[in-house]
Amino acid sequence: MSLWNKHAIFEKNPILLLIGVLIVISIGGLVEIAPLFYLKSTIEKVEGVRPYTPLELAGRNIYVREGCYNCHSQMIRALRDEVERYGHYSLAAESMYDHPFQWGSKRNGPDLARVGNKYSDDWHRRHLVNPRAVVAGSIMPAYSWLAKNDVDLAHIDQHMKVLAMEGVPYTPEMIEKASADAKAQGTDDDPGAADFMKRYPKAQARAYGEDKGRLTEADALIAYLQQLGTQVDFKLYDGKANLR
Amino acid sequence: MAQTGSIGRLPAQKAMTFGEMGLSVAAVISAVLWVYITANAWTPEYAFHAGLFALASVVTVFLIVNRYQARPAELPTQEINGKPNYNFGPVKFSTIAAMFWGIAGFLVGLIIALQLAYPELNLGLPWTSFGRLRPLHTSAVVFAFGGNVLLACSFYVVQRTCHARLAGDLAPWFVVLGYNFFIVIAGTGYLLGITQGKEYAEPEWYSDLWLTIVWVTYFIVFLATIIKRKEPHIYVANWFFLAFILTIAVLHLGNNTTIPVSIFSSKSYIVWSGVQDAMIQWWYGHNAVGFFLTAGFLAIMYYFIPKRAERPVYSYRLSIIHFWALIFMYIWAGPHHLHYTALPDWAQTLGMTFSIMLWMPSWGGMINGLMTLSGAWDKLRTDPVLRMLVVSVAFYGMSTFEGPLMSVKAVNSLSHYTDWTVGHVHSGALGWVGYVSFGAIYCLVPWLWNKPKLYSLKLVNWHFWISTLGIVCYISAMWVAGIMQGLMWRAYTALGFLEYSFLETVEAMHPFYIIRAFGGGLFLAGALIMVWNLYKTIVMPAEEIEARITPSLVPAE
Amino acid sequence: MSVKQEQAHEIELEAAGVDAPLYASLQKIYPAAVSGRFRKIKWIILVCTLGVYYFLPFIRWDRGPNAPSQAVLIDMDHHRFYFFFIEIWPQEVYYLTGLLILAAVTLFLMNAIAGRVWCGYLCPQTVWTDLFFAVERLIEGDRRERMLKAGQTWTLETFAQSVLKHWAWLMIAWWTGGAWVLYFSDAPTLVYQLATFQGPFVAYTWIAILTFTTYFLAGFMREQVCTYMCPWPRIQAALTDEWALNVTYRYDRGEPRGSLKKNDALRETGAPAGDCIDCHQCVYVCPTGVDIRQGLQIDCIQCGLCIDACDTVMDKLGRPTGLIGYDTDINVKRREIGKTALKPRLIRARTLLYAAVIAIVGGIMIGALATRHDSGLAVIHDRNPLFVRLSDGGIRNAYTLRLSNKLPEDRAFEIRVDGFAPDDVASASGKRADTGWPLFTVGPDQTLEERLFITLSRKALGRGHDHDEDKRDISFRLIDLRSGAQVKVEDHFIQPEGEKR
Amino acid sequence: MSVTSHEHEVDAATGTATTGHEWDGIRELNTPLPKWWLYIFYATIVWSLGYWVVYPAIPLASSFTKGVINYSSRAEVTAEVAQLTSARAPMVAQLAKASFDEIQKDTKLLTFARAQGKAAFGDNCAPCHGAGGGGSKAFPNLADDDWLWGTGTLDDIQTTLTHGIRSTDPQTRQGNMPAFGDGVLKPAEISAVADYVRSLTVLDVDKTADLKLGQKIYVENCAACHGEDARGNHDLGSPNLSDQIWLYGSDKATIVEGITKGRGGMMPNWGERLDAGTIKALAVYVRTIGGAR
Repeated sequence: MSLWNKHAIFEKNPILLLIGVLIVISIGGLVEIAPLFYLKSTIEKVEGVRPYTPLELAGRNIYVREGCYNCHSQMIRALRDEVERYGHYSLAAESMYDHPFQWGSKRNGPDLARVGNKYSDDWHRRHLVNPRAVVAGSIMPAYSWLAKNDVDLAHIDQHMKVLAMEGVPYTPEMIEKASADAKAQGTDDDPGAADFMKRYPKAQARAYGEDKGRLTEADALIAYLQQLGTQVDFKLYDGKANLR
Repeated sequence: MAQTGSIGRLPAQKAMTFGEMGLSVAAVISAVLWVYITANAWTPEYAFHAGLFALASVVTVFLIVNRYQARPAELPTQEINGKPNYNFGPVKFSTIAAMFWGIAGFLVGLIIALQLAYPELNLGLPWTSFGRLRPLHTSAVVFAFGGNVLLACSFYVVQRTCHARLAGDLAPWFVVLGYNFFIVIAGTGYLLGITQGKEYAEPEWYSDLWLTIVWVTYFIVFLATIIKRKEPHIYVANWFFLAFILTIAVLHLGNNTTIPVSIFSSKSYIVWSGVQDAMIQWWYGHNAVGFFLTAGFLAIMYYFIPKRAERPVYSYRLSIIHFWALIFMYIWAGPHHLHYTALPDWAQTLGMTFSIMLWMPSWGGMINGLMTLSGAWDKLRTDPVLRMLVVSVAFYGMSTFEGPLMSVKAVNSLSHYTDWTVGHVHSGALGWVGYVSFGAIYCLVPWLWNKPKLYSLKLVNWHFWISTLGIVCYISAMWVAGIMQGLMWRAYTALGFLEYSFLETVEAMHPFYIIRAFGGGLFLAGALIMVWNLYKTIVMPAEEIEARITPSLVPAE
Repeated sequence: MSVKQEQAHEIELEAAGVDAPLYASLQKIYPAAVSGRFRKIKWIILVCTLGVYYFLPFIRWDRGPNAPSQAVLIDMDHHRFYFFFIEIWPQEVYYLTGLLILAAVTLFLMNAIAGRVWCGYLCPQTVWTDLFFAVERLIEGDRRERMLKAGQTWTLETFAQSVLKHWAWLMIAWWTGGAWVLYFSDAPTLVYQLATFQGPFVAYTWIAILTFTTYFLAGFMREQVCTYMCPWPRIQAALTDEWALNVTYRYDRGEPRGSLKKNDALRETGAPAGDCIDCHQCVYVCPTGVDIRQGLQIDCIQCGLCIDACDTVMDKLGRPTGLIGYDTDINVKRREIGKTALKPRLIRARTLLYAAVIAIVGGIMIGALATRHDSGLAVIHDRNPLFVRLSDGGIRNAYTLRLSNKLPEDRAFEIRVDGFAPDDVASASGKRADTGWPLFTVGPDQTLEERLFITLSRKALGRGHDHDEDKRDISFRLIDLRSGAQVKVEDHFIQPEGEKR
Repeated sequence: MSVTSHEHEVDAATGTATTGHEWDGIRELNTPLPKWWLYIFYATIVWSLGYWVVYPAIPLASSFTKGVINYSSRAEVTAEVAQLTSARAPMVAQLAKASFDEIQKDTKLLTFARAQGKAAFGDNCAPCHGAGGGGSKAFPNLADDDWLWGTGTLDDIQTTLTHGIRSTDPQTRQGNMPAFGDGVLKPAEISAVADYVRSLTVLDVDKTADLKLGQKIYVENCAACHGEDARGNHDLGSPNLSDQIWLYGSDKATIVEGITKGRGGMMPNWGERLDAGTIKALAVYVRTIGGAR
């Protein structure tokens, strides 16, 4: 009897076929995914990566909501031209608190992995409101409503709680002070700023927008953008130890 | 429809089935729950969705009761005069839904293509901006159009090739209606800014949960139909359908493991993060291609090509080998979307090598599809529907050659992030998925509505010629654009510095985006012709269509 | 399923040959030599296409001292593509899209007229395979001899012939790969470098790859590429309609076929007898081994060699030629029902449509080439800072310009700013033309990156400007000082929001 | 097992037997696999196996197979960037030797200097002065026309870059704004002089301000460094108080703070860290940002 006949077992018994398929499709996923959770080399040892501040988190949610990842990657590949154009190649550690990751898959616009502090707040604000007012050849949509809408921080502590459950190191204090911290970060010389900076070292606290009295969605988004790629202290990063 | 009056006057033997009763109760509970959520939702957008769920639950109860009142005491029999009493209602619904979503999806595709050429077309409104419309386009064509084609074809094919009526009474209807309700929730969600931010898995937690329920039902209906089959062996198309349904379920669960912020919030956070999330996302993303758009549509090919060409399938053995090899290897290919990224090198290596090994298993399907036509090659000249099916397989062959090529790290370093990928995807989407779907629907509609033939083969021809031109424009523009973009990004001056700013590469894309939009427009035009043709086929009485069919191809002198 | 049924099924499978080998080994085809009209056409096309391919890189084209003097050159290092008088820069690669569309539609048109004419005559796979067949025939003899040798054990002679054949094939393949790389570098120089082993590694790699693929595809894969692997034949077959000319065996005339004697005998009795004498010449000459008399087939590449073979036989028999010929499906059908054949219709909706598309795309391309600017200007406004406050309270905007000079000579340009009257426009180098506008000189076939500053004094800030707007539209005009040719680019001048003074 | 009740169909067109099954009219041929297909499939598998041996591939319990050539995409890009840097090195050396005049005249050298300067600026200067040199509070804008030290000539910029300002370099530029709040001036006097200084640049001044007192205090305490006309002194690094450019801000509180506590920002001496060629390149680049035009 040839091997071909054996296959009839699957053709006659749907449950066996099902089990066969299940086994066959499980292998690849298991081999590729499971080690990423247990191999220590997957996420590099770095200094400086911290969870997003409440304001940045709110900004990030706007980034996700507007589908920015459809046109902008946040992943500088280990290729010479990308490293020269955008900066140090992205590390896995830099997105370890990203739920979900926003590496992207298409560059209709440039990579944003290290856009933080590259342009001024003013530029970002004008660019968001009308990209072609500052970059004539841009094809980005105008996001004028971001500067008009107040950012929704009502439940930001709830958001942080869920993220804490998923492993982001938010302390109970951070969660408790969430809305005060958001205000402290987005206002010039806020009395709570020093306290805030203790919780989120190297965060940037300042008024991100023109309208000092309120926090808009644009402010939150700019706060998020301005820290992108700035957290890791590359002076302390050992590239050779993290080849993998 | 028979008037049966109120429940009180029903014949004694008529009673609600377990399914009718159970589903009604579930729908009532669901309605109460969603009304409560609507009242307490944190955002108006979520309140709108919760309201839709509540409304749908109420409508479900109404429909079940209505149907119960209208139906005779006996449920439809499994067989009539020894022949299976096929259940084609859900198939018909999905067929029409497929065309509806297809047009919607192609149209949104055209709009976003034009937006890239003329950004003013974003109109400055949140719900018309590219970032929200692009997921709408991809989901509308992949999940709404493709999904409904798969539902229609799988429910049709499994019945015919098992020689058995579809399992379940309400369940098949629950699947098609529930699936389309999922589409509505997902689609409106994108426009309102409700998204998980994961490509091709954008719907939020509550849509995902809903889809899980629908999909499990789909799986059970399909499997139960196979189990009660009258044929000793399971036909190859059903292997592929089964693998597709099962694997999509696994992928969906793996990539949508989220924790909602609150039951009153549409927002959730996926439990995976960073590099692991990236890997799981592309494990999902690539296999959405591999199982939704490949295995599922190969199943369609395995039924409709031999059926239409009236030829036996080329090779049973090739079916076996390429089936197992395909489903085994596809799963591994995900990391080729993450070459040179922060994903460890070893995973990239696995992704690339398995993509290369996938080449021949993919081509196994192409060979089986094309060689099935040996001996019936002349039919291509006279049957434009067969023509579409054959061209789709040819495109499948091209895409599955291009795919492994682009998974090679050296090529990928150039092609990734560029429009080459977009061109590649569309040679698969327009050429393979689009044409095989069109071919299958052109076959299905006359069969389902009991018409001798399509209203007009000439219009099918027009559809074919116009859309091929469209595909040619689309793909050539995107190939050249992508390669040029990649070359410009990595171009260095003689002094050893980057030559082009990013903006210059954006500006250089303009002419390509116009040509692409033109190609997409032609493709949409073809589909509109198809809709007209199908509409006429459905509404025109069979005798009139009979009379329309010219007796011979030989023209008058 | 019961045990009995099970057993029956196994028997069934065995009877079906499931114990047959895993794979079907290649059925080797030994095409015979043939001569005739189509063979002649094929020879001519073979010589022309291969001639162009092998020798085109050596054609020189004088572009002056600053540009390469190779007529057709893809200069990857400098990102230029040269085609005789045309020079394409990376931003202009969209011409290539036009070419691709033209190529595709031309193929569609060819197809609408004469089916798979591309496959039969022009496809590289066909051309090289044809050449390899010719070599094989020359060395090992015609069909019969080759078939005979294939069955025998090696002799010194057959071994030597085989070595010779493969060596010749490899030489052709190697030369094919060699010609390929010549398109990417100055051909004579590269040939010298390659010969002296000083060529770049990548060139040797490409030569190796193409040598291997040519040798493998034309020497071994042959018709299998067309039957199984290439998607284009499938698309072509699907594109062919009932009016397209295809290689067709005329049943009505040929059938019932029979040996010469048998059919002659039949004819004498008045019984129907066809012209086909079943000599199999059409099958012997076929490069894909099909029997055209079985009608349309998946593997037929429509090269027309069977027509030549049959015509030769018919000539010998003194019967009219054309038992196999190019004909349309319409006529096949008409003949079946006893009607007369129609003349092929070249002008139909499809051919007209394709011709129109070709004309339009071609026209656009020619138009674009004719009006192509020989200079270019790209402007990028500074993003950080968006504008600069000057000590007198005025505002300055800075721009990065890239000027391209697409001519092979030094050129001087000035840049003018339209839209409003700034107080000062200056470049980083500070050079100015006689008109006072900034002056730039760009080297031959080069680009120049330069900075430009536009200043608006405090007083002028509100001049001619709507105060609510924080930007003004301006345009830059790049003017060639000698020819006066202009290129215009739109951009903005940005000032602080709500600046009223 | 020699008797079979089923006749096996052989397909007429291909001469191949079917498997004997039929589903809704569809039958299957039992054609063997195409040889070329199987062999190419094998070839891809063999190639992949080879690739796994050469490159990192298989995850293990605590590590993964590294491959025989010890490949890493990160190591590769690091090497490539280093290679590029060394390829640019000769030009950098040439820059170091050339005078600014020579650089300005040599198009190639100038282009190189600007490109190299731009890259070096991003790495070293942008953190304080901003990616485009726009500066921020306490960090001078390098794109405007007002310079604290020197007049923004290439030589001036080179000096500042090499030796820094208030740095540890012995030749560094020195000069501090003293803290007048430490017993020199009373708060009311500081307020008055702040109002006076603001009035020089047409900034809104409170109507009750005593500008006369302010002027008197200015002449006595400030004019020595900032000049009688308040135009500052480029040798001392004292800013021009009569223009529209304010390093720390022009609101009164900021000015009062500056007078009270003093000012004295620090710029590192890059001569210690960067080679001469790169410093020249930086000077050339800073000029093209717009400084001192």
